[in-house]
Amino acid sequence: MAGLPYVSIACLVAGALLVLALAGPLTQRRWALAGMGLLSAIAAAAGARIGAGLGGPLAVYAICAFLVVTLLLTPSLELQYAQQRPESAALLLLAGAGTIIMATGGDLLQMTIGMETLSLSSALLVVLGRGEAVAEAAFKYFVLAAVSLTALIYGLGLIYFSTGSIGLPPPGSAMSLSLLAGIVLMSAGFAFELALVPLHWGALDLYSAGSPAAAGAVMALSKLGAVVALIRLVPIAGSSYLFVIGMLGLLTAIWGTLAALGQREIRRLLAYSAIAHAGFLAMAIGSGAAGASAAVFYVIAYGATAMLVFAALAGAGPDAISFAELPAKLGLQRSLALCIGLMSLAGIPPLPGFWAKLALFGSTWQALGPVPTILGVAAAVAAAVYYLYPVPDLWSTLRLPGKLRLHGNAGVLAAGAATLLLTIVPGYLWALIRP
Amino acid sequence: MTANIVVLATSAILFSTGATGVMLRRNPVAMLMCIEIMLNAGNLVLVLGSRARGNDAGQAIALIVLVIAAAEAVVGLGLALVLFHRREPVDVDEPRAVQG
Amino acid sequence: MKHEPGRLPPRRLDSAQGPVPSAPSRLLMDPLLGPIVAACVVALASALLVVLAQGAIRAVVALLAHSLSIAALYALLAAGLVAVGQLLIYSGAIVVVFLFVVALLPPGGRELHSQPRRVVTGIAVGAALLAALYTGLGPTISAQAQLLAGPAGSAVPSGLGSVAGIGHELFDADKLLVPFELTAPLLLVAIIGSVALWRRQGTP
Amino acid sequence: MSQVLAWGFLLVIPGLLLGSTGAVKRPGLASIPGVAVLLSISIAWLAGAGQPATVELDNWLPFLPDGRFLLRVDALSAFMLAVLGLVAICVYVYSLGYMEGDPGIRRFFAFLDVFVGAMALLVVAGNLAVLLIGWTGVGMTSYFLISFWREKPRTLNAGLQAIAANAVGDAALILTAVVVPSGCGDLTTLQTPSCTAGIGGAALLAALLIVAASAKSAQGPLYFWLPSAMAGPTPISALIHAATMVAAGVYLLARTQLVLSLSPIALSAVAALGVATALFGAVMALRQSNLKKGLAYSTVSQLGYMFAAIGFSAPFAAIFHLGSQAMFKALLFLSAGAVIHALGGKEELSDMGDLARHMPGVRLAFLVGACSLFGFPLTAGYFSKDAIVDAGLERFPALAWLLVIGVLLSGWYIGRLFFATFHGKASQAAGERQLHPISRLLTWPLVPLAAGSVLFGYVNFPSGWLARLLVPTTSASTSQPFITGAGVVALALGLIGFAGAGWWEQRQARSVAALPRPSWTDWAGAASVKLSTSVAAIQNGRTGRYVLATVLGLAVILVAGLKG
Repeated sequence: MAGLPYVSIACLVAGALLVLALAGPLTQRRWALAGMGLLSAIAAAAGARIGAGLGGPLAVYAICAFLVVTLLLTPSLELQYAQQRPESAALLLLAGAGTIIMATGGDLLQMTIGMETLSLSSALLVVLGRGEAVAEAAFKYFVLAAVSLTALIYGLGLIYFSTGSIGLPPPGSAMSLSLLAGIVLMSAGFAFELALVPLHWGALDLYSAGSPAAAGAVMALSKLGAVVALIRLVPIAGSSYLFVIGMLGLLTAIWGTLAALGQREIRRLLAYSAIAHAGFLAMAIGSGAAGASAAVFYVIAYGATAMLVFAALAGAGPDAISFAELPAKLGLQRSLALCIGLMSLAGIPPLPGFWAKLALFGSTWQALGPVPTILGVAAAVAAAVYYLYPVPDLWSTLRLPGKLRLHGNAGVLAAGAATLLLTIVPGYLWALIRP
Repeated sequence: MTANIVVLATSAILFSTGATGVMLRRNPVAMLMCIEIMLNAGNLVLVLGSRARGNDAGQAIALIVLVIAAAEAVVGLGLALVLFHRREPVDVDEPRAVQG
Repeated sequence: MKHEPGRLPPRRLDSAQGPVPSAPSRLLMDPLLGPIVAACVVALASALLVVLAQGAIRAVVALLAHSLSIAALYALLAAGLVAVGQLLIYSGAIVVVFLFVVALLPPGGRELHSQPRRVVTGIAVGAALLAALYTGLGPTISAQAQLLAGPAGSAVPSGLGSVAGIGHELFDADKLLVPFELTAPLLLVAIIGSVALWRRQGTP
Repeated sequence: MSQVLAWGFLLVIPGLLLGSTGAVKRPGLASIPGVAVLLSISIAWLAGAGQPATVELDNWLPFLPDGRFLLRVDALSAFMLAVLGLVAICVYVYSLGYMEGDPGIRRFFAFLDVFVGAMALLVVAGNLAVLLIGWTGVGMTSYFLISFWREKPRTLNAGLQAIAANAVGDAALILTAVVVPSGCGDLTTLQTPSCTAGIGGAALLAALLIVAASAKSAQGPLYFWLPSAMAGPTPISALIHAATMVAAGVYLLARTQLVLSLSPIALSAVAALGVATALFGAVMALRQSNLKKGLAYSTVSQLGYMFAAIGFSAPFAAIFHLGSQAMFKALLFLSAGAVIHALGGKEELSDMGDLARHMPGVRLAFLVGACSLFGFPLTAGYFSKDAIVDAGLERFPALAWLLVIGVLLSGWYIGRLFFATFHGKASQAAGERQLHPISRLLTWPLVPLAAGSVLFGYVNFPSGWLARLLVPTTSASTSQPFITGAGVVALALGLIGFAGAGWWEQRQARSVAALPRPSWTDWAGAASVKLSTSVAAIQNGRTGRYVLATVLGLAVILVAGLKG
């Protein structure tokens, strides 16, 4: 069962254990905690080449990059009980390990275990946060994740029952109906993690209730893991199922966009927009081989800018934030970072979100046909209306006094650096995906 | 081997019954119990596959799934207790801080 | 793994001994059919009870019955070790934990009544799921009789479900060792989670 | 030199950095040299020093059919850069006075710099990928500048209207960039058989380009955002919403004229769209009670003339008129801005009247712009409008005569605005009005623009110099007749309209204040918010509903996957 980057997973789990073992002294020293987590994430990235197979070291690099940004945010993580900072860091590292397993697992059981690790740690990461809503959101997410886990396991059972093996069936293998049913059930389970309509409910509430740092990490990690898993699984079921996924993606994109248009609260807006992005990703996945590269490109670009947005929001408090309050709550630098992030998510060139959209629609035009593509493009450009809604208010913070401060903004800077890199040399990432 | 057919049908019905239970129940703990039924349905198919294929792997997988189910139940009950901490008895539809 | 395979699982009565009869006759000759059907009926009835029981205590008891009947079913399906695991982990641990939680809850976990509309839609959607599953499984179910009645599929190897066989599967690096090891981070998450949730509960 | 011009969009960066970081005390001052350099290089290029050139970086966006970073400098882009540079410098200087004391002045100039950079990139873009950056960039800056005064009511709404209309155009252009066959995307080779071989062929490409252009240039049903865009500061209205950005659609169609000419239906559609919008804009301009909105509808109408020229297969005429419109419309807006500034921000015609005594210079500037607009003989508008009508008489005579009739309306509406602003009686409230003194920074920029409004036509008359220069890109005919039958009629109608407006304004005590119409965009906006709220309300937070929907979703996906 080659394909799993053992070293990376071991580094992350060891990091989690270390953080827990030193929980006492680390509770007060926030930056030491972040540094320790960073060490293990960087070690995991360095070890990614060993054992990495399908999904490649690229997915591991991206996951580790998301972890790095989120770990830089742990000092400003809003917890109900501040002593639980080490637990949160450990859960974060384990969520990263789970994502790696989900994305690169050598067989379907490994991928299932990975997804379960990811979804359990996501729910826990969020429930440790401050505020009234987290328990409710985490429980909803958990129940729905459990339902999708049962779908995964039932699907796994059907695949095993039909083929006698839990390896990924080779593409083009003879399809009995029960095998197809198994693959469909499993992909539906992974689609939950992607937050595809009509399986998006739990993820939606989790994204909007969690503290920004936790929500951003959960969002970026689960999307990445789900995309890579689906890219590996869905094409096996054949072109007609690819089309079904593509259409579900279109539905999701339209749904998320419609719901986001009227939102006047930043976190809920981002949650709905995450649904819309899941739709675009599924459209790419449904476009087959050409779309797969676009989907990976999209999810990495999206993850980078989503991390930027959530890093900018981190520390703004657990309550709902209306657009008008944003500048005052965030201050100069975070407002600017939020502007850039929102513009990228809206698909304003030359930011990465725009490149991602360009990469996407060529393959959907070929595979899904003109009408879905035109509808998808319409949803994509309509997103500009809601993403850019708060931006004039944010720009008006340019009046606010403020100097560039590195302390406390490390997460913003790291995510900003990633965004900048993708802005200037998008082709480099593409070359990594598609050598 | 009509037994295979019977067991396969049973697993499908169990899966749907469990799902119906998750939909009907309003008590978080009861919801979790119904999820356990759904997990059992999946495990049953694995064991059945092991018998049909004459292959031990299915049973080994079923054992691993039992571990997953245990982890799931522990976390789920913990989260349910957090919900119960404030309200009694808990209706899962009642807390609606996140919506819209 | 938590369950030490201390003793051999009950050996299953092997139906594949002797020459393979023709398909129609074998269909009638499955000697375990009766017990399997009985276990299935119990499992289904107890599951229904879990769904419909008023009050959580009854549901837990029904879940216990369900778990036991599933364990019996495993044993009948030549999966002795899994049956033991089911007994230990499910009946012994999970259901008991459920019982504790229900007992801990203030009014015994009493449940509000569901409105009729909710019941109707719930059952309708459940039926829809069953119908969807049937689209996938129906042909298999009808084909299974033919497929498995043939000589190749019918023979259940005599060693199936032995501790040694499952051990080989679980601890062979080329088979299931990796997923087996990967349950470690999962269990770690569960441990951290339960401790952290307890601590979160304990603070004002 | 061509290389420098290709990278000219980077010239705004020093000003942007110096201005926005506060290194230069007076914001905006640092930006002017960069634009001045851009202007002088482009004029030098046009004057004969430059050769067409391209800049090419391979493999920049490898996922696109044509992912090169391709810049192209030729006569058309150099001409556009010169127009941009000239108007931009005037607007910069003007804004130094107009925005003085505004707390957001640094932000204002930063946006202005970004806009000039994006517009410069747009016109030197060699392929669709680069074009998209400039295209979306100018749209976004336009939004930020429309919503610049956030505390004023409805500015955000107006900006969102612009974003929504621009999004339609962006969508069309994104589709164009991704659906062309592999290797295609160069704007000059889009019409080659290998590039029109995809689904839909040339007709699809033409349709997408037309949609993109009409969104940017406020044509047809997508006109709505331009009048609302007047919520922004007046210098912005002059630069972005009159002279440069809104003309980008015309520029794009002129650039890709050969694609359109592969599809006769597309050409007729553009011609009809242009004529219809020209007349509609003129009628709407007659009904406005707000000075800036009147001018905005006039812009819509003039852009309609340019679209008609594209449809008449006369891209040169379109570009020629684009140049003169940039001069006289910027002049009109800046003069109007001076009036508004003097009145302390009042824009309604009812607050004006009888200003000729107080600001004779501004009145003269406005008059020059107005004359150029309706085609007073020997002004810029006279030549360029004639070129359009001439081309139309060859292809679609009926449409061309409609345009001639449109000149009557042009004369009337601009006359109405002129006389209502500077003559007529002041309203009673205006009796004790205090006029702010006008800084010289507001009046000096009017001089070059007024000169341009009068003299611009002579770049092509009688020598045909501009036409010869643009031949490689627009395949223009170089002969420019001095006088034609239709031209005389148009001239007469324009004079009648202008004079008639003056007579009408003298008779009426006050110009009729048209009520602001409820626009279908408001309705659409409210409807979309309502739809959005109802979709969001489905996420009602009930766990039971969520589980139900999830299980149903599982069943549906299962059936779809198995039966699909």
